[in-house]
Amino acid sequence: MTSIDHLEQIFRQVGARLVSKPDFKTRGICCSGLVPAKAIVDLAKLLAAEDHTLLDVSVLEAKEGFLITYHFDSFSEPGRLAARVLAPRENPVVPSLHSVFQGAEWHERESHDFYGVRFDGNPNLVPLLLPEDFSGPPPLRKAPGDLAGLADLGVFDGSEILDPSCASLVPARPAPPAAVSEARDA
Amino acid sequence: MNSLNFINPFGVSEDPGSYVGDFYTDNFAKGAGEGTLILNLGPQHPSTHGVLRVIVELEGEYVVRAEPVLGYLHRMHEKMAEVKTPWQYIPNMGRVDYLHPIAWNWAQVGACERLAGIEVPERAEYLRVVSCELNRISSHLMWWGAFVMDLGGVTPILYAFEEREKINDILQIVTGSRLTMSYFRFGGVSADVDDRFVRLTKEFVPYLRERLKMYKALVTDNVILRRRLEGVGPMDADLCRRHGATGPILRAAGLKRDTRTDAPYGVYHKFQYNVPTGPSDDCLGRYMLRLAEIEASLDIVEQAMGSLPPGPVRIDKAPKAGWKLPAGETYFAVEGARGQVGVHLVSDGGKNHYRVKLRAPGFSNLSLFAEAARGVLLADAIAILGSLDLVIPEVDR
Amino acid sequence: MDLSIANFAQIIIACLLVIALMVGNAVVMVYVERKACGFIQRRPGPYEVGPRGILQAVCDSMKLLGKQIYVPGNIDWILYFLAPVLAFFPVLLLYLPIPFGRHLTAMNVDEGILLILAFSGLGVVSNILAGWASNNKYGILGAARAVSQAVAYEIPMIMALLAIVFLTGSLSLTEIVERQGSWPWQWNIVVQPLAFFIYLVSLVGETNRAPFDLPEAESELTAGFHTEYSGMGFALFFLSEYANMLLVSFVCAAFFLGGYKGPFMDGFWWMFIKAYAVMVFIVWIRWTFPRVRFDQLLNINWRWLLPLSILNLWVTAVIVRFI
Amino acid sequence: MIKAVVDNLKGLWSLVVGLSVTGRFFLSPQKTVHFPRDVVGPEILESFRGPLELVPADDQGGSKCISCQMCARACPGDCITVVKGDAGKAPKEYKYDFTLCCLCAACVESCPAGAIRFSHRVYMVARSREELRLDLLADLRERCGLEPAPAPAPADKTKAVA
Repeated sequence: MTSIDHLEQIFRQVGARLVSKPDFKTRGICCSGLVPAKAIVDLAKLLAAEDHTLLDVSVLEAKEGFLITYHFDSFSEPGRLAARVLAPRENPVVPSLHSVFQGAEWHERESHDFYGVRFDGNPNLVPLLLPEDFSGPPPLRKAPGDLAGLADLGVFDGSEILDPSCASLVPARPAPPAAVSEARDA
Repeated sequence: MNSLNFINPFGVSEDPGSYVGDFYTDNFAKGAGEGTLILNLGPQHPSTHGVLRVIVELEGEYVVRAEPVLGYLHRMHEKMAEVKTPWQYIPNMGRVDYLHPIAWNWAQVGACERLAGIEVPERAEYLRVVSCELNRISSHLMWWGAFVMDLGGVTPILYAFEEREKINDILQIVTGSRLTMSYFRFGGVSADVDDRFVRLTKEFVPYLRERLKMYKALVTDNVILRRRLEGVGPMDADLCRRHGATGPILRAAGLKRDTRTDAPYGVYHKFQYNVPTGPSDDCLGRYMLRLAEIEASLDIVEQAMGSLPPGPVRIDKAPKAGWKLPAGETYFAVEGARGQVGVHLVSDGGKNHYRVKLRAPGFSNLSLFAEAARGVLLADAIAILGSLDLVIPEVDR
Repeated sequence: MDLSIANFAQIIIACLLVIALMVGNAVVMVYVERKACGFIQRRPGPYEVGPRGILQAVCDSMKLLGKQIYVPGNIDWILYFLAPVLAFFPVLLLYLPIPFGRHLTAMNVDEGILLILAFSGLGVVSNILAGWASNNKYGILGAARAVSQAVAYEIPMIMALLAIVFLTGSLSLTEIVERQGSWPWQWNIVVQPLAFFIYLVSLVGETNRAPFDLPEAESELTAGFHTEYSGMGFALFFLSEYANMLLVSFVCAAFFLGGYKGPFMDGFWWMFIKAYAVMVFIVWIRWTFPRVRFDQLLNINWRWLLPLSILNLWVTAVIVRFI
Repeated sequence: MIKAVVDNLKGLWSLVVGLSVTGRFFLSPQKTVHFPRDVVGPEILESFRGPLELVPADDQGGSKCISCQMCARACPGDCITVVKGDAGKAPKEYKYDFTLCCLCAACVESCPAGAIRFSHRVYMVARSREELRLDLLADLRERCGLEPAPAPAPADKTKAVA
């Protein structure tokens, strides 16, 4: 049985920096965590062993860099979870999940097309949706002033801070503890 | 034998060197074995449903490797979201997947509603279910025809269109269009149903049940079709898991995974319906499963139309065109005809979306084609491609 | 048969008539096929050109004649242009021994069916040349399929016809028709239903029609061996396809359905009615069934049709010999 | 062996069943509407979304539009241009580019005055892009009979099909 607490435990096991259990009803994910880039493959292996599948890879541009969100879903007990990796704006490199989830190849190629994030270990990192002769920088947001901070976007709303260096990513206002415990019960 | 080259009556210049393929062909050819033939199926090929391109390496008639090449129909829907308000983005959703636009409507509108905490009136929820299920039926009917056409039977698609046109007639009453529908609004739906809608829908359900018998006699029981599909392209649960496949493909592999019941949304929990699984994970299993899903959807439509509650179809203070989303992040998924349709929405509280990521089920479903098509006959590869129920605009977005 | 001037003139006139028949047949069949397909699919088919679209086929052929001949690069020029011609002309010869009446035959050879079977093998040569010469991978695959299919389906076809030949004791088509009566129960189909069935199946296979249209399987090979042909080249392939269809239908009518004999009044019209009935049947199955796979196509032939036809032949031989 | 033979015979029977289905449809009436001779019924056109048109306020070619620009701002395709009149609220110009319109009804639903709606012109034909850049005020005057209508009425023999 995979419960939300168990998933949280997996996040802690691979050295997550931030971990949260948002309300599934409003956020659409039941467990979320920021993990170091080098730990994402370990996390994926653990999740794969727990009968999880990779739904998509979504890249978010923010002031702090590229936040790469991997959405996983379980085949045995439904409940989406988000594993996040923060890559720097300059030379973003993240290990590829291709060895665990072969379906990740295309998601990573798509992210490479549009955000220039390089996925180490992807066997075929050629343009997927953009034309092969597309030159120039990836089609990012034009002005750096457009970018919002992750704290403003509320991505890590109500997260438990495990690595103090990531405290700035969490919005200042603390989430009401009652809501968190409700989500756990639900 | 260039010595035979004595006449060139039409002035076509002869290419002296051997032809070099484009980037993707060359990239694919790097891994080619000795004495194999590299063949480009598409992007303009009769069985690739639009503009999918598949490069295959053939040894005789057998596919050694295959690789789909995407991007011929990429329209930057995700990038467009960054310059559009949520209201302006709704019509885009009908264009992402033209066969099941209502599911995409629901995913986008539902994501915004979850973020803003908007509740939807009950009558609107019922109408959402009815329209979504009718649309799912029409999508499956279209797939049925196109799939049989991939197998060489041209006539069934025109029979499927008879039913599809009836559904389009029904949905046009409320959505105003027959293909790229945008019916959902924040806090409800755009229009209430009239008597004609109710009458046509109630007539349609028994009519289609009757027609499904004809489908069975003409196609499902046909020995040629059965022998073409039996045991072809098995996709077990593990393959689906590694590639993130959802929807009918996964259910045919025996897993009862359906977003409608797993992460309930709308009023699906009020209806008694069957989520079919199985019977087998090959092409025939996927074929039978989709036909069973049509019947399940008919059940839902029948029940929803029978118990349609009165009331408004949109909340009073419905968001207007200039409405701003509150800041935050959410992920909302619905069950489309092809699998889980997901919208990952991030807003910074500004006029436009900050980031929208569209999870197209076809994208993940197509990615397992390369693995499933290894070592099968070319004709089987076409059958596998057809059984994935691809809508290329959705894959490319 | 001595080849006198009169005989020679007769053959020339017959050839001209056959060309007219082939072209006319293609025009009629295009119309019939499109109309039948339309009615099956619950739509009217062609109806804009002429009353009820009857001139559609004429317009189509005009269009084909007027089209630019688009030639791909790096082709083998001689073979590329030879292939459609080679597809068209051997069919001419095949019509010569077909009897339209007791004395209404272009060339009444005693070994008529032998002539037809011998020359019908040439058709596949044109297919392989077309596929090879047009420097196209789909063409090559289509040509390879065409050859193995034609080779396979010729054998049960011959076996099925041989059973009738055993019964009749003659290779002449006129003789075979003469041995049958005017009424349906006097036709060979009654005594040889299995041979008729085998012939019908291999007829579809031999003429590359759906569900056995593997060499030009649209959803797999776009158009197979004639992918790179446009305009007149395509028209000639088209013409020869319908001419082949008509020919095998004539043979079917002569062998199994009493040829020019029919109730009330014998005559060439019976030959045409029967042949076109067979053709409409071929059209009907084309618009009903999906296509078989290539290995299945060969399996049907080698594992079922061939043993069945041999069995049928043995039983016929034993019956003819001892009873 | 016996089983294979029985299977194949059953298979052949399924082919006969298939032929009987298409044969039945061959003989049954057609479902298509032959366009220039027949047209679809009016109840289908009622919900059809053609190009936008202004709702007449009176029979003098006046519109309900108050030039508030809500439609132009709501439009995802930027296909509406409203130029405010010199005096009063009535617009001087209401330009609508049908080539850019996605018929999403954002304008119709955001109009506070209820001044625009979708027309049901299904038989609209244009020979150039220019013809699809419509002037809705002129169109409104035309419909009120102030300007001559260019399109002739459909022929009498055309019959509606439900």
